Amino acid sequence: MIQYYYLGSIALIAIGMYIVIAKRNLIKIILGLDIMDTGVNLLFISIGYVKNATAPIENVPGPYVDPIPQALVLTAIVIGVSVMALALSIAIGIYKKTGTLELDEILGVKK
Amino acid sequence: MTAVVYIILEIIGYIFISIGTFFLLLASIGLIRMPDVYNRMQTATKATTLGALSVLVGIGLIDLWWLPKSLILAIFIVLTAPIGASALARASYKHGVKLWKGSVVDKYKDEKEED
Amino acid sequence: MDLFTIVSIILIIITVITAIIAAEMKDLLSAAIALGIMSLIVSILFYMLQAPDVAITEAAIGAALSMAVVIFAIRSTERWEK
Amino acid sequence: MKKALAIVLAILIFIVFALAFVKIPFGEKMSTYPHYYNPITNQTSNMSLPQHYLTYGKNDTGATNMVTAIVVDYRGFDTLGEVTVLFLASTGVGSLMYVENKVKKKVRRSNAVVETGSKLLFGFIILFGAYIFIHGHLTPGGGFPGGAVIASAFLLLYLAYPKFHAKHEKLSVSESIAGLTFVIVGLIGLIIAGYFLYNFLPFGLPTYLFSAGVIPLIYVAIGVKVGSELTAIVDSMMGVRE
Repeated sequence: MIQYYYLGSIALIAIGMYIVIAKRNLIKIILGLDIMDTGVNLLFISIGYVKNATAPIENVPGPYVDPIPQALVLTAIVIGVSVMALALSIAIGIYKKTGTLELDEILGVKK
Repeated sequence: MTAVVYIILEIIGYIFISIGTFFLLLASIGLIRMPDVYNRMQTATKATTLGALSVLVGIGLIDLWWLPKSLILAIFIVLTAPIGASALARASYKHGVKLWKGSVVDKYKDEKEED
Repeated sequence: MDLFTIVSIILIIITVITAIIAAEMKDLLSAAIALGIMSLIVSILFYMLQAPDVAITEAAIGAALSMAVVIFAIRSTERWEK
Repeated sequence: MKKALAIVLAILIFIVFALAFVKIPFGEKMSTYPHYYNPITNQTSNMSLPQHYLTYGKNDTGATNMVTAIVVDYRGFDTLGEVTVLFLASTGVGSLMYVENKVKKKVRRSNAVVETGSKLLFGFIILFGAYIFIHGHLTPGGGFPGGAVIASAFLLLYLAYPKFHAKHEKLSVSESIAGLTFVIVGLIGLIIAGYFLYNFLPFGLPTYLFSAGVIPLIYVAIGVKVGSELTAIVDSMMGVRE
């Protein structure tokens, strides 16, 4: 039986993949990459969850959840936004050169 | 003696929470009933601010350990809600959202002509 | 079915719906706002999965900074997807 | 046609991932995880890696928050690399968005309520960010969320005052000092004990502010670094005014 958290995060990854494949707008593609990023983060955190456990802060006793995925995702989110800003500034540079954001017009593909 | 004081505080706290919930209910009704953007925004900030403040004070009175934290939260709601609402209303006015036809006062109009 | 399961299923469904809205909107500004809502709900999910550190980070970055960066980019390019 | 193909591909990916995740348990106890193998001593521990961290972490690092212990102490070198990636991204955005003569267009002043309110709130938000990264080893939070909160305070100023500009020179000074602090603390550990980022300060009592050795020092450095880099990114993206 597959768990609902895994299903949700895999759905996010698939939606991001769909945007990257089907859409031809640069900013939309970058938004799709961000959705995929969020999906992967959610997948990691949900793998590390333990039932009836508390956050890994040792003020309170009891079983804790797995701290390693949290430590990985904590840095991944900050890296994600800075890389997205870099990609967006590249898209702005392309817009300044060509005057459009559509990939087909930039590459000169005939419809 | 102290037990009686705690019980009275708890009752007052629940009264505050019910008042707050009532105002939140009014706010959500107004969000549906009001005719245009600006009136809706007014219900969504004014009534919601009052409701959230009463709920926070009520929680603080029921459990006194939470009183300082809930008062800090209340101060921040009072500080932030009007800022956001005024910025949104101004942006929608500059963007050309029409007033409701029954509106009487339009003070932004004069300022806009000065710009 | 306990409360945790029900609330998580509802929040996950809202997350997926906002992601689909962000995918299908022709208006890039609306897509960015849908993305911000998705980030906020995902931060609630992180909090429910007992990861408060990650929840704080996601709420501060996903809902504020990332949306601001996208909106600045849309402002200096164009708003509508063809 | 292309859209239908993309939908089919996305559904295919969904099915493959879902099949791959059928066997992976959700919410299981950590005792079911594979056990931790130490390649240096060539021994298999009697507990899994997260259990090892949770059991010995408090004695090894002195931090109360285990996520902080892993980010700054066990995987501190990894974090140095990630901060470097952040620095590179910030530099890239700055160099791509550089405009020589910034167009001085008449910008519309914002609302009086917004200006006064943001002036009032700015200090509080900076204070909250500093609180988050100073208490990183005790409570949820740390350098990365604290830096993001500080950057969002600057974002509020940008929205309230359209002419406001953070000085890039000052941002780069604070960012470089924070990065140098990180590397120098690591190098001192290398000199004293023979490996990078050795925790050379006394641990103190757990759950006190001055505890956990060098972890608060490094996390404050990370907070200042992330805050100034994200502010620089926001400033560069804002910089184009046409």
